[in-house]
Amino acid sequence: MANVAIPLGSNRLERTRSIRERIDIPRRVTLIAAILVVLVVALLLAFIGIRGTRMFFEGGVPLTQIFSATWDPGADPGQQTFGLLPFILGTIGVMVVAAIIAAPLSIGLAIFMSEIAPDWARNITRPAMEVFVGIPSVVYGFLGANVLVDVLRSNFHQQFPLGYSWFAGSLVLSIMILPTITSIAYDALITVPGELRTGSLALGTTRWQMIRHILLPAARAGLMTAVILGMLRAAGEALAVQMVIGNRAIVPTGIGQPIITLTSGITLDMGNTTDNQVWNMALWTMGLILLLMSLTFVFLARRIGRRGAAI
Amino acid sequence: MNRTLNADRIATGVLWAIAVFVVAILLAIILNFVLKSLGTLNLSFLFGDPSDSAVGGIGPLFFNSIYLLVVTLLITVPLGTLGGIYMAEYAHEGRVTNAIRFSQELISSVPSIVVGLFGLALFVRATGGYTALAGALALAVFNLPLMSRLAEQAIRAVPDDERAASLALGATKWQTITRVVLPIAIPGIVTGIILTAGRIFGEAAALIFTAGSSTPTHFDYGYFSLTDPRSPWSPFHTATTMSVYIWHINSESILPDSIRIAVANTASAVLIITVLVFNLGARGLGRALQKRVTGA
Amino acid sequence: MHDPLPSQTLPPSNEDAMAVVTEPTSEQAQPLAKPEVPASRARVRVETPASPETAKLGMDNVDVAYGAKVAVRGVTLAIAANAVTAFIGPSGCGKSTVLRCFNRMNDLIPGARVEGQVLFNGEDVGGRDIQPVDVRRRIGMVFQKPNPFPMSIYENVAYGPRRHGVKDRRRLDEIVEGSIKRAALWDEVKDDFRKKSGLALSGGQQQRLCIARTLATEPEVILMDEPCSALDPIATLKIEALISELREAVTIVIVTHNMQQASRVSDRTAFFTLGEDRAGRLVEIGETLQIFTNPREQLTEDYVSGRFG
Amino acid sequence: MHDPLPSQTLPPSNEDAMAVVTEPTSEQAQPLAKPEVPASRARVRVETPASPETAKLGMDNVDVAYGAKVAVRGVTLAIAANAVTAFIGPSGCGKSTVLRCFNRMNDLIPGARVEGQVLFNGEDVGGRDIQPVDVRRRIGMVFQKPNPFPMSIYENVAYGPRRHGVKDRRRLDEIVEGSIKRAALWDEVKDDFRKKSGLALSGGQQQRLCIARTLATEPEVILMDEPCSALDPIATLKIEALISELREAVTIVIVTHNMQQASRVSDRTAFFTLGEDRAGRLVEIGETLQIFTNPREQLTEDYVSGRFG
Amino acid sequence: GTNGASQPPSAASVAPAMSASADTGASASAGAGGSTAAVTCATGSITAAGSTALQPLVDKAGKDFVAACSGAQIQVQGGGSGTGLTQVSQGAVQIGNSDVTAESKLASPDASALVDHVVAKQGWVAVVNTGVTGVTNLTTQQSIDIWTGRVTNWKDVGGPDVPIVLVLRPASSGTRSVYKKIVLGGAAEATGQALTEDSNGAVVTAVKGTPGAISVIGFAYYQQNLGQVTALQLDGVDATVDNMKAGTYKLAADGHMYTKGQPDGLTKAFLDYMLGPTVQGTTIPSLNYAPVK
Ligand SMILES: Nc1ncnc2c1ncn2[C@@H]1O[C@H](COP(=O)(O)OP(=O)(O)OP(=O)(O)O)[C@@H](O)[C@H]1O
Ligand SMILES: Nc1ncnc2c1ncn2[C@@H]1O[C@H](COP(=O)(O)OP(=O)(O)OP(=O)(O)O)[C@@H](O)[C@H]1O
Ligand SMILES: [Mg+2]
Ligand SMILES: [Mg+2]
Repeated sequence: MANVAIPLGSNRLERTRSIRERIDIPRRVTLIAAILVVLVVALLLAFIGIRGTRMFFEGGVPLTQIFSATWDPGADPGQQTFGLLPFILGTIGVMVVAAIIAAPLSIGLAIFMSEIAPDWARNITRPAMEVFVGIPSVVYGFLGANVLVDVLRSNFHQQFPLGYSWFAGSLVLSIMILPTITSIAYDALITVPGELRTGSLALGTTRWQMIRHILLPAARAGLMTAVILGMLRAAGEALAVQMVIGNRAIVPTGIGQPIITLTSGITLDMGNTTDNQVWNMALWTMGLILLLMSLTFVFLARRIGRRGAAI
Repeated sequence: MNRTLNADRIATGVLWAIAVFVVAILLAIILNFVLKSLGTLNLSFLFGDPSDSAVGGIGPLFFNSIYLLVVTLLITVPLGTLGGIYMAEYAHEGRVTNAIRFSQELISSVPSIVVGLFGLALFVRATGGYTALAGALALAVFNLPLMSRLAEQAIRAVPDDERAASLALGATKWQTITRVVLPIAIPGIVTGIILTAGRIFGEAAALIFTAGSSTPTHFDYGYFSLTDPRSPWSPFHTATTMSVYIWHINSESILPDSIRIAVANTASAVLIITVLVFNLGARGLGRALQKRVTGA
Repeated sequence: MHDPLPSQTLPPSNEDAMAVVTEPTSEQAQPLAKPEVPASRARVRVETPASPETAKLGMDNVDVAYGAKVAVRGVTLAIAANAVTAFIGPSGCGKSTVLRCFNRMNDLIPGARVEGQVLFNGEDVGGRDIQPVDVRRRIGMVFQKPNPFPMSIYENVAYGPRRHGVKDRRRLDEIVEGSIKRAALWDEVKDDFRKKSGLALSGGQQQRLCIARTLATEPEVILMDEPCSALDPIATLKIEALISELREAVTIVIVTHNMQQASRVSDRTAFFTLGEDRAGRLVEIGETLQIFTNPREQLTEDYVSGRFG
Repeated sequence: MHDPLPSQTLPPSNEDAMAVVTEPTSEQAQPLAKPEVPASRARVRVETPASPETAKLGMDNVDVAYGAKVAVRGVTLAIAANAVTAFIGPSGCGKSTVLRCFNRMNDLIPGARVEGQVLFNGEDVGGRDIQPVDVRRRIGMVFQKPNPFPMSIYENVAYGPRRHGVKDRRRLDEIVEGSIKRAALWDEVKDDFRKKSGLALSGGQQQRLCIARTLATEPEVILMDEPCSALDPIATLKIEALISELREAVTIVIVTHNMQQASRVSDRTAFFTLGEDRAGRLVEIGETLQIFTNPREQLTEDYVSGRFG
Repeated sequence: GTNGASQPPSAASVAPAMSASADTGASASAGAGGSTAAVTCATGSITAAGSTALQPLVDKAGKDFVAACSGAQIQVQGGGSGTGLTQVSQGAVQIGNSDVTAESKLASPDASALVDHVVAKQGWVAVVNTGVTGVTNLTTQQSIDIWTGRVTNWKDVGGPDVPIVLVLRPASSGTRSVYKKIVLGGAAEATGQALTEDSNGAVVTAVKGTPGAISVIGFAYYQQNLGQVTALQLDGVDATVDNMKAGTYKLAADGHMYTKGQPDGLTKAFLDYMLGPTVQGTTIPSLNYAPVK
C-alpha cells in the first residue's frame, strides 16, 4: 500500500479527454435552472408590456391622458377619460407613508436583533418576523376593515371621518412590510465587520455610540436598500389595502381621506370588464405602470447596494 | 460620561420597547383570531365539509391548501435548489448573474394580482380551466426566486474549507457539491422551504383567477385519479384554498352574517396557527438535521 | 487541576528593587532610544509587583469559560506598571482570552464567563458598580488585524475624544496631531490626514493609526493582541520601536507568537500553555531575560527553545 | 523588480550528492524513529534538485496576483523528492500562496492569476488541458485548520478513494485502515472509527485524520500549510513524528511559522519575505542546516535569528 | 320586464327548446340534497364562471345537480360578469354568468356568438346604516339627488342630521350599472364623495360601520344581513321577491347564463335543470331570486 516515490517524469498527468469533460454539464444544467427565473420575468414583462400598451394603440387613448386627474371609464364611448394620476399618486402616497411608519420600527428591531437581543429574545423575534410574513394579506385586510377602520373613525373622527383612508392603508401596509425591511436591514447590519464594533467599544464608547457613529454609517447603503425593497412590496400589495382605503379615485391631498391605488384600481374592475374594452386595457396599463415602478425601484436598490459595497 | 451612559440606557430601552411592541402586535393579531374562534375551532371544522347554511368545516379547503403547497414545492424545490447551486458555486459577477438577481428581486415585487391574471391568460388555458396545477404554477412564479435565494444562502453558508478539503483530495467540483456541500446545506434549505410555505399558504390574489374561488362540495378522497378533475388528487381539480375561501366568504358568500364572520375568523386562525406550526417545526427539523449532518 | 500559585514569580531579590525604581521612566529613558538592540533592553530591571493588588494590572485565580468550554483556569499574575509585559504560548492557550479580561472585552462574547478577581490599580474591574466603558477608556486595546474605521485618518483618531465629549475644534486638532505623532505616523500622513481614509493606508500604517486612535483617549494601559503578526518586517520593527517609546508613559501588555519579538520588546514575559484538561493556564511569569535564559519550568524551557508550538 | 534567480541556491557540492542518495528511504530509516532529536534530522543529506524541471516540484519565475494585488513575484525553486521542505517567512509573504500553486488550489480563488511555470515531475501543472482534479489527487494538501468532513472517521478517509471510483468494500476497508494506521491514528480510533464522527475528535486527532484522508488517495506529494499552528505541544510532536515517517514515501512541503519546527522536521528550507513592492518573494532555498547556520542572505540571517517577523 | 327588449334574437329562438326539455326532464329523477328533483343527467365536467351576484344560485343548483348525477362535475366560479363573458367567448369555460347583457360588454362579433339563457330575476335593495332612523322610503328623485350628490345630509330627506356617505360598487359592476340605468336614469354618481367597495360583503361591512352610509346590495345578501343594515323602499314599494315578480319593484334585472353557440351535453342538461321546476320552483325562491317562469 505504501507508494514509493515515482521516478521523475513517469506516469504523466491526465489530460482532458472527451468533450463531456470540457463542457461542464452540471454547470450548464444549474445555469438553466437559474436562468428560468429570467425567462419567467421576461415572459411577464412581455405579457404585461403588450397588454399594458393596448390602451394607446387599440384604445386610441393619447399617452398624455394617463396623467389626467379624472378617471371616468364608465361614461358613454367618447366621453370616457382614463386619467391614472389618482392611482399613481395614491400608490406612491400609500407606500411612502407606510415606509415612514415601518422604517423606524423595522430598523430599530433589526438593530435590536443584531446588537442588543440576548439569544432568548432573538429566538422570539426572528420566528415572529416569519410568522408576520406568513399571515395572508386577506387576513390583514379584514382586520383592517373590521377593526382598524372602526377604531380610526370612532377615536379620531376629526382626522378620519370615514375611517377608510390613506392612513389606514399605510398602517396596514406598514405591518405587512415590517418583516421585509427588518430582515434585509438585519442582514445589512450583521455584515458590518465585528472588528469595527470591538474597535469602537475598545475605545470606551458606549454601545449606542458605536451603533450611531460606526454601525449605522457603515450599514447605511444596506438600510436604504431595505427600505426601498420594503416600499416595493408595499406597492404590489393588493387585497389588504383595497379593503381599507375607500377606493376614491381622486388625487390624494390628506392622509385622512379615502384614496385609490393602482392595485385596487385593478382588482375593482378587472373582473367586471372584458378584454376588448378600453377600460380593461386601462387596467393593464395600471399593471404596467406598477411593473415599471418596481423596475425603477429595484434598479435604485441595486445602485445604492453597489455603492454601499464600494465603501 | 454620565450623559453618554444615560443616552446608552435610553437607546437600549427604546430598542427593547420597539421589539416588545412589534412582538405584541403579532401576539395581538394571533390572539384576536384564536379567541374569536375558540367556539368553532375543532376537528369537525378542520376536516368537515363547508356548508351554505351552517358553520360547517373547511376540510376540502385545508386539503387544497396543502395540495397546492406540495405541488408548488415539487416544482420549485428542485429547480430552486439547482438555481441556488449555480448562483452559489458557479456564478461569477457578470451580466447573467446580474440579470438573474435582478429578476429574482423584481418578481418578488410584482403584485400578485398581476401574476394571477398572467396565470389566467396562460396556465388556465393550458391546464383547461381553474385547476390546482394552474394555481401551483402561478405560485411557483413567486416561490421559485425565493427558493433559489434560500438554497443559495444555505449553500454559501457552508464553510469554504469543506470545499477546499474535498477538492484537495482530487474530487471534482460536482462531486464536492453533491457529496459535501449539499449534505451540509440541507438543514438550511429544508428550514427555508418550510418557512416559504407560510407565504404560499397565505397567497390569495394570485389564486382567485387560477385555482378558482368556488366553495367545493364534499371531496371523495377514496377516488384516486391524476387526470379526472373530479378526483381531489388530480392536479386538474379546482382547488380553492383556505385564504381564497376566507376572501370569498367575506366578500360574496351568502352565509348569514354571524356564521360568515365565525367561519372567516376560524379559518384565519387555522391559517395563522398552521404558519406558526410550520415555523416551529422548521426550526426543530432544522436543528435535528443539523445534528444528524454534523454527527457530533 | 493545576495549582497556579507556584507559577507566580516573586524573587526576593526584586523586593528592594521596587524602592530603587520608583520613577522608572527616568532610568529607562535612554535605552528606549535604540530599541533595535534587544540585549540592552531585556536587561533593564523593572519593579516586580509584590502582588496582584499592588500591581498596575492583576489577576487572582481567574477562570474564563466560553459556554461549557473552560478556556483558561486559575490564572494569578501581576503586571508591572510602565513596563512591557509579553504573553507567549502556543495557539489556543488563552492569551487573548486573558488579555480581554483586563478591559472586559469578554463581556461582548456571548456565553463568556469570567470568575475570580481581575484588578486594575487594585480595583476589581469586574465589580458590579464598575463601568466597562470607563475601564476600556483607561485600558486601550490594539488588535491583531488593523481595524481602522471607514473614515478619514483625522476622524479615526478624533473618534474616541469626540465620544468622550471633547467638542472644541482646536483641542481636537491638538489631540489628533499629538496622537498621530506619538504613534510615529505623522511624517507619513501629515499632508492629507484630514481627507485620506484610514483604509487607504498600508497594513503597518493602519496598525499605527489604531495605536494613535487608542492613544487619543490617553489610556493608562494598552493591550496589544499580536499587533505585528499581520505586518511585514519593516512595519514590525516600526511598531516595536513605537512600543518601546510608549513604555515610558503607559503600561503595555503584548501577546505575540514570536518569541524573538517577546525578548526584544518586553521587560517581563508570561508563558501560557494548554493543560491536560485542554484549558489554558499560566506556567510562569517573570523577567523576560530569566524566562528565556533560565526558566523555572521545563515546559517553558521546551517552548522558548522551540521544542513545540 | 527583484530578480529571483540569485536567491536560487544550487551549491556545486550537492550536485554529486544526487547520485549518492538515489534510494533515500533506506538511509533515512532509523533517524526517523526518534524525530524529537532535531540535530540528527536536519543533517541528513538529500539530493538538491538540479533544476525545477528535474525536481519533484518546481517553479520557474512564477508570479501570483489576487486581482490587482501581486502576492508573490518571480519565484523560482526546486523541491527535492522524498524530502521535507519547509517554507518559512513572515506573515503575508506568500507562503500559502506559493503552496497553493502546486496543486492548483489558487484556481478556486476568484481573481487569482498564476503566471510562469509550475512543474510537477517536470510537467507544467498549469497547462491548458491538464486536469486539476488529477493534479490534486496526486498532490495532497493538509490545511492549517483541521477540516474533517461532518461524517464518520471511516467515511472521511474513504471519501477520496470513493470519488476516484473505488467501490469494492473490502478494498475500501483496506485503504481506510491502512491510511489511518499510516497517520498514526489507529490506536486511538480503531474501536469506533466506523461510527464516530470526525468532528468528535480532538484538534490533533482531527489533523491526523485529515492526513490519513489525504494518504488514502496515495498522493506523491503532500502540501501542509501550518499543520500544527492550531495544536497543543503533544499533538504537535505527534504530527512532526508522523511527517518524518511519511517522508520515506512522499515528498512533503510544509509551511510553518515556527522556525524550530522547520529545523526539526525539514531537510531543506525556503525563506520568503515581503519585498519593498509589498509582494512576497523567495529569498533563498537550501539545506535546512545551511539556512539556519550560514544563510547566504542577510535578510535570512535576521529572520532566523528572530530580528523580525 | 326589461329583458324582453334586450333579448338577442338568437336567445329568443332557444327559449321554446328549453322549456320543452324542461318538461321531458321529469323522466329521470333522483334525490338531491334533501329536495327530490327531476334531473336529466349527463356526464362530463363543465365550468360556469362570472357574476358573483348569480354565483350563489348557480353554485347551489350545480351542487344539487351533481349530487343527483354522479357522472357530472360542475365548477361554479366567480370572477365577475366581465370575466365570465370573456372566458365563455374564448371558450375557456362552458357557461358565462352575467348580470348584464353580453352586448353591453363585448364587441358585437363576440356577443352575437353567445347564446343567452335567462335563468332568474335578481333584485337589489338600497340599504342604510342602522343609525339612519326615520327614513324608510326613497323616491326615485330622492335617490337621484342623493347619488348625484345634490343631497348630502339625511335631514334633507326626513332623516337625522347626519351627512350621507355613498358606498358604491365598482363602476363596472352589474349592480351599479343596473342601478344607474333603472333608478338614476343614467345620471353619474358623485364618486368624488363616495367610498367604493368591491363586493356585497365589503359593502355590508362598510354600511354597517359607517354612520350615514347608504348603498345597494342584492336581495340574497340583504336577507342574510337582516338587522345589520336597514332596507329602504323604492318609491314606496317594498323590496320583496313577490313585488319583483309582479314587476312593481323595479330595481331588478335578469340573470344571464351565456353559452358559446347552442349548449349540448352536460351544459345543456344543466341549463335545462336551471330552467326546470326544481330550480325555478324551489331553489330560486329559497335564495331570494325570482323565477323566470
Ligand atoms: N469567542 C469565543 N468563543 C468560544 N470559544 C473561544 C472564543 N475565543 C476563544 N475561544 C477558545 O478559548 C481558547 C483560548 O482561545 P484564545 O484565542 O484566547 O487563545 P490564544 O492563545 O489567543 O490563541 P491564538 O494564539 O491562536 O490567538 C481556545 O480553545 C478557543 O477555542
Ligand atoms: N484569497 C485571497 N484574496 C486576496 N488576497 C489574498 C488572498 N490570500 C492571500 N492574499 C494576499 O496575498 C499575500 C500573501 O498571502 P499568503 O496567505 O500567501 O501569505 P502567508 O505567507 O501564507 O501568510 P501567513 O503566514 O499569515 O499564512 C497577502 O498579502 C494576502 O493579503
Ligand atoms: Mg489570540
Ligand atoms: Mg498562510
